[in-house]
Amino acid sequence: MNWLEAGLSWFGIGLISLGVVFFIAGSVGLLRFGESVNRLHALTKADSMGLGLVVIGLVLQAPGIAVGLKLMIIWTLGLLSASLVSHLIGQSLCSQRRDD
Amino acid sequence: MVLDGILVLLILAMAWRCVRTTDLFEAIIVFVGLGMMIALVWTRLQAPDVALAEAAIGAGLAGALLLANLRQLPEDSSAVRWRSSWLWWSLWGILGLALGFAVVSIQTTPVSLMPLVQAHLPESGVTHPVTAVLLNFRALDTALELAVLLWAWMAQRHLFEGNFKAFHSLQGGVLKTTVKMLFPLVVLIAVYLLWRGSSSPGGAFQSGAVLAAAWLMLWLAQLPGLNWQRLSLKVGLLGGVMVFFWVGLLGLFQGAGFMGYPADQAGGWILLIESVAALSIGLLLASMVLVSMPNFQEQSP
Amino acid sequence: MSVWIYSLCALGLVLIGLYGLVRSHHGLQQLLSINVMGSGVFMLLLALAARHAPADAVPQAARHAPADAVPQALVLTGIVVAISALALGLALLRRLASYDKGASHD
Amino acid sequence: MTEWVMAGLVVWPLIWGALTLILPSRWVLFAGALGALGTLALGVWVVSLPPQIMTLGNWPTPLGLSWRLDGISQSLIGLTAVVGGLISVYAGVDKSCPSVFWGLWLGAWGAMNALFLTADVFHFYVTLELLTVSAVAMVALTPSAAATRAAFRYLVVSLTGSMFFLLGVALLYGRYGVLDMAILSEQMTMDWVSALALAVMTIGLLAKTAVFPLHSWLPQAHSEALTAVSAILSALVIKTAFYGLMRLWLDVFATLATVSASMVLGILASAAIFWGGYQALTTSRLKRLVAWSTVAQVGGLLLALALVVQAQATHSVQTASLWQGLVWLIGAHALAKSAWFLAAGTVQKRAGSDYLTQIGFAMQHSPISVFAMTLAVVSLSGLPFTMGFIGKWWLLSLAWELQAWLWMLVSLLGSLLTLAYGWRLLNLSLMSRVWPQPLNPVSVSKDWVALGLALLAVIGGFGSHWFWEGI
Amino acid sequence: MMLFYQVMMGVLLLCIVLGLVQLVWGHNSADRLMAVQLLGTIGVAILLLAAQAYEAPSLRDVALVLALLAAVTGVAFVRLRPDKEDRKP
Repeated sequence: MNWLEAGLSWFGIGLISLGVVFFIAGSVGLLRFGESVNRLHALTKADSMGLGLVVIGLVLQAPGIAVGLKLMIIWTLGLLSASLVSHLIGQSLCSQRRDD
Repeated sequence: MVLDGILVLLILAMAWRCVRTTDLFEAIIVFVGLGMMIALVWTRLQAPDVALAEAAIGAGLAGALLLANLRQLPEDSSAVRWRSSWLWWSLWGILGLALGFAVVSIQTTPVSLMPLVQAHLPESGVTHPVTAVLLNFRALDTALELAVLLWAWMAQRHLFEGNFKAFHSLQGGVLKTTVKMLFPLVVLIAVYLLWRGSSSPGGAFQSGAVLAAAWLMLWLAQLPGLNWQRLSLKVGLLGGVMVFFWVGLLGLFQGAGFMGYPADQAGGWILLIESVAALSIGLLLASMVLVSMPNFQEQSP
Repeated sequence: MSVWIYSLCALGLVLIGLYGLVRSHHGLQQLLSINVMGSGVFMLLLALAARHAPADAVPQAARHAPADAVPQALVLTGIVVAISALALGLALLRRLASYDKGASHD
Repeated sequence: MTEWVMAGLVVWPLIWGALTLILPSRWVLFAGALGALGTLALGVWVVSLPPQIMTLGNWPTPLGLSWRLDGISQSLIGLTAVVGGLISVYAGVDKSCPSVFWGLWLGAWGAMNALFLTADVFHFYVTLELLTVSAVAMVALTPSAAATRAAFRYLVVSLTGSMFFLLGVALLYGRYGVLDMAILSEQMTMDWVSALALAVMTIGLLAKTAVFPLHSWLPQAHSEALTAVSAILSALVIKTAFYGLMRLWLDVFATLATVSASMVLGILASAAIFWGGYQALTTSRLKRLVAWSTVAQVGGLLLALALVVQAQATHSVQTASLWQGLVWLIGAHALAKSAWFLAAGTVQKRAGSDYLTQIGFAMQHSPISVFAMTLAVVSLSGLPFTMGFIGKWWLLSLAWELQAWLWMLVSLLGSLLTLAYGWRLLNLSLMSRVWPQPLNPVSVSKDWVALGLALLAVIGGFGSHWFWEGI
Repeated sequence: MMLFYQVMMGVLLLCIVLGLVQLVWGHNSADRLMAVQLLGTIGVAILLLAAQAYEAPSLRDVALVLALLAAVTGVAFVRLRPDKEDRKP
């Protein structure tokens, strides 16, 4: 079973690295994109994909079911919060645009 | 080590920005970000209880409270003006230097109360040292801290009398649905934190702050929340202080000293106090934030 | 070693808070400055508490020798006090703003 | 029984204060009266108890909190009870006191009792904060922009002061690893960290006591507040921070308190005496005058502290009971100042104006209040047969023994200044040419409360055997 | 393994620096909101990594609370930010 564990651990490392890459992309996007709506796009990518990949990577190495569950709850919260906030920001951006 | 360095530089930069910027909205946002970073520092300093509280308060409720008030404040307002003379700045510099020396020289003498805390931990009724200190060894501190919260609420309530205004807001089914999904989860997390408190980081205050966030969320989504006129709610606001003091007096009656518990019952009493206190803290914090909201109106029964 | 860095950071926060208190032109920012200063003091307390337990040098040892619990309890108390004071200060500012508005309408 | 009394001192006012929140409004006054009465009784009772240390929750001392009942705390709790009780009567008669006053005032009272009792530096901070929150809110009870601004200013200064104090607590804990005052006092050694802790804690408390360079919040806050609140703040709340200074300089940091450190205190005190006196001589408003005189008298108290510190550092005088002199001065000031504020408030209400030029007629028609003011001024300036006289006498003789001629001169000049601005006020009631003006009806019982406090300040002078026995 | 987690945390901290730039020099309040939201999420990720790296399970609770409160403040910020679209009626 040792190779399985090692494989899982390497897989986890890969996922976490990928997640961090998403975070980098999100941050850079937030800085570089020209318009607020585009920046919103970058942000949500970082939020949902970055955190999600990191969480999955960590779940693979989690010491127990409970910890895994907690990690999933955190991810769910992150997802909900990201979608909610970006929805609201988008809405207010739209209404702002209508006003102009 | 490098990580610590980056974190510290980040924090100092944010603090500087927070006090220097002329845009109040930016100051508040930076303050919230600062709270998040400081929560990270607390975890680095092995204080997860404080990190929990900071994440809930510094990075959460304080931001909501500040923003709720910001909308109602004029642009140029009522600062306390100080005459900042060269004398003041030299004092500032001297204080900085002196503190620097003190901080450097203090490192060499590690002393603490921790051995005593650990020696008496088995008698305290809980297994988590921070909870033992908060609710048993230094219980009166915590009781008076609840009193500070209650009295601040009292003062705030008086100041806000008849000060409500209406504003129109964003609408959206998404928000409502999400909040309806989130609410039970949040309450569950609050209960979990409370329950964890006796054996590991967590406890009444963190749990109360999360509860407050739950009620705040309900209000933000314009869902029916709490009816602030109800007597039971008002009793709930007072509950923390009251129960704490009554249990304290009961300890005196049973010969365990004021604010003490008989050793075999300590765990139960602490759990009772923590539950009531968490509810009180949640209600007080939520009501403090809500009453500052621009269109909050107390529902009549 | 990391305790060192955080002690100095605490020092910096206290000084920045004081600076902001004197220099800021809005009551709200003064309240923020006081809170920044408070964070500095809390950080000093916790950094001192963590002196025995280096955070990442030996994680196993760190688990067995937890950081001092007393300063943590003190800081928790302090955080509650700080948010209460913040709420009170904001309420005062709001009251003041409503007076000023009334004065300008009259 | 003793433990119940001590616990009651804190729990009783806080519980009744909290209950005022949920009681229907017509019951609030009742609850407030009950809370005040009970606290008064307990506060007087505690004076008769033997001095002792009470550990909370029966935990050994450096681990748990402890309360210390000794001469200083007993007399200050008793003083707070008497002055606070009489001010409560005034507030009960006063129609302009909103019902939330009772909750706040009982909270402040409980906080003060806890503050006098505690022997733990961090717990001292918590009680200071509870007191700050209630005191600031009490200032803001006056529905005016000026009062709210004063309250905000008070809050900012006070919070900053608390933060400085907490910084000192952090340094002390880092250096000695305990928070108990008695143990800290034993272990105190002269080094960099301790000296800095003393410095920052003193700065914090000086700001809260409103000593000269940090005083500017006081005149506003104390003069804009409701009359009962002004009296509470000037007579009692200021004293709590001063009590903290006493504990720090005479007990916790006694090893560090050198002559040169006492010189710093003395210089600040002299500046406060002269600046406060000058402002009181030139201000054009009644309550401002009384508030500025508080600034000056806080300077007087600090001067006394500086002398005691000097005596302690040089060991030139018998020092064991010097605290009695300080407590006596605090008591004299609290009684006289509360009487003066209450009388001034009554006159102000009657005249419907706060300007000295417009209150002459009202002064002439409130003889009781004017009498109370006269007694207060006499006591504050240290003229014979009052508490103030005995305090001043003690202060001057201490200065004589220490050969501190400069401080003696300052103290005497302070008395002269007090007389001067007191005369400036009292003279208004003697002027023959005042414009008759309509007066607002104000209950005479308010005058009597002020007179009662002023009479206590005089009668106390006759009951001075306690004082001289101790010295 | 430890080193890997630490490097990851370091990179995430650098991301926070980028977010901070946006926070300070953002064009409007929406940008700042996004930046603070990003800060919250990165904070959660760092906490989770730290919990794994230093075997400190309580950090997961901190991450949980941070994620939760970030959601609440995010919503509160959007609803309350002072911008021209919420003109008083």
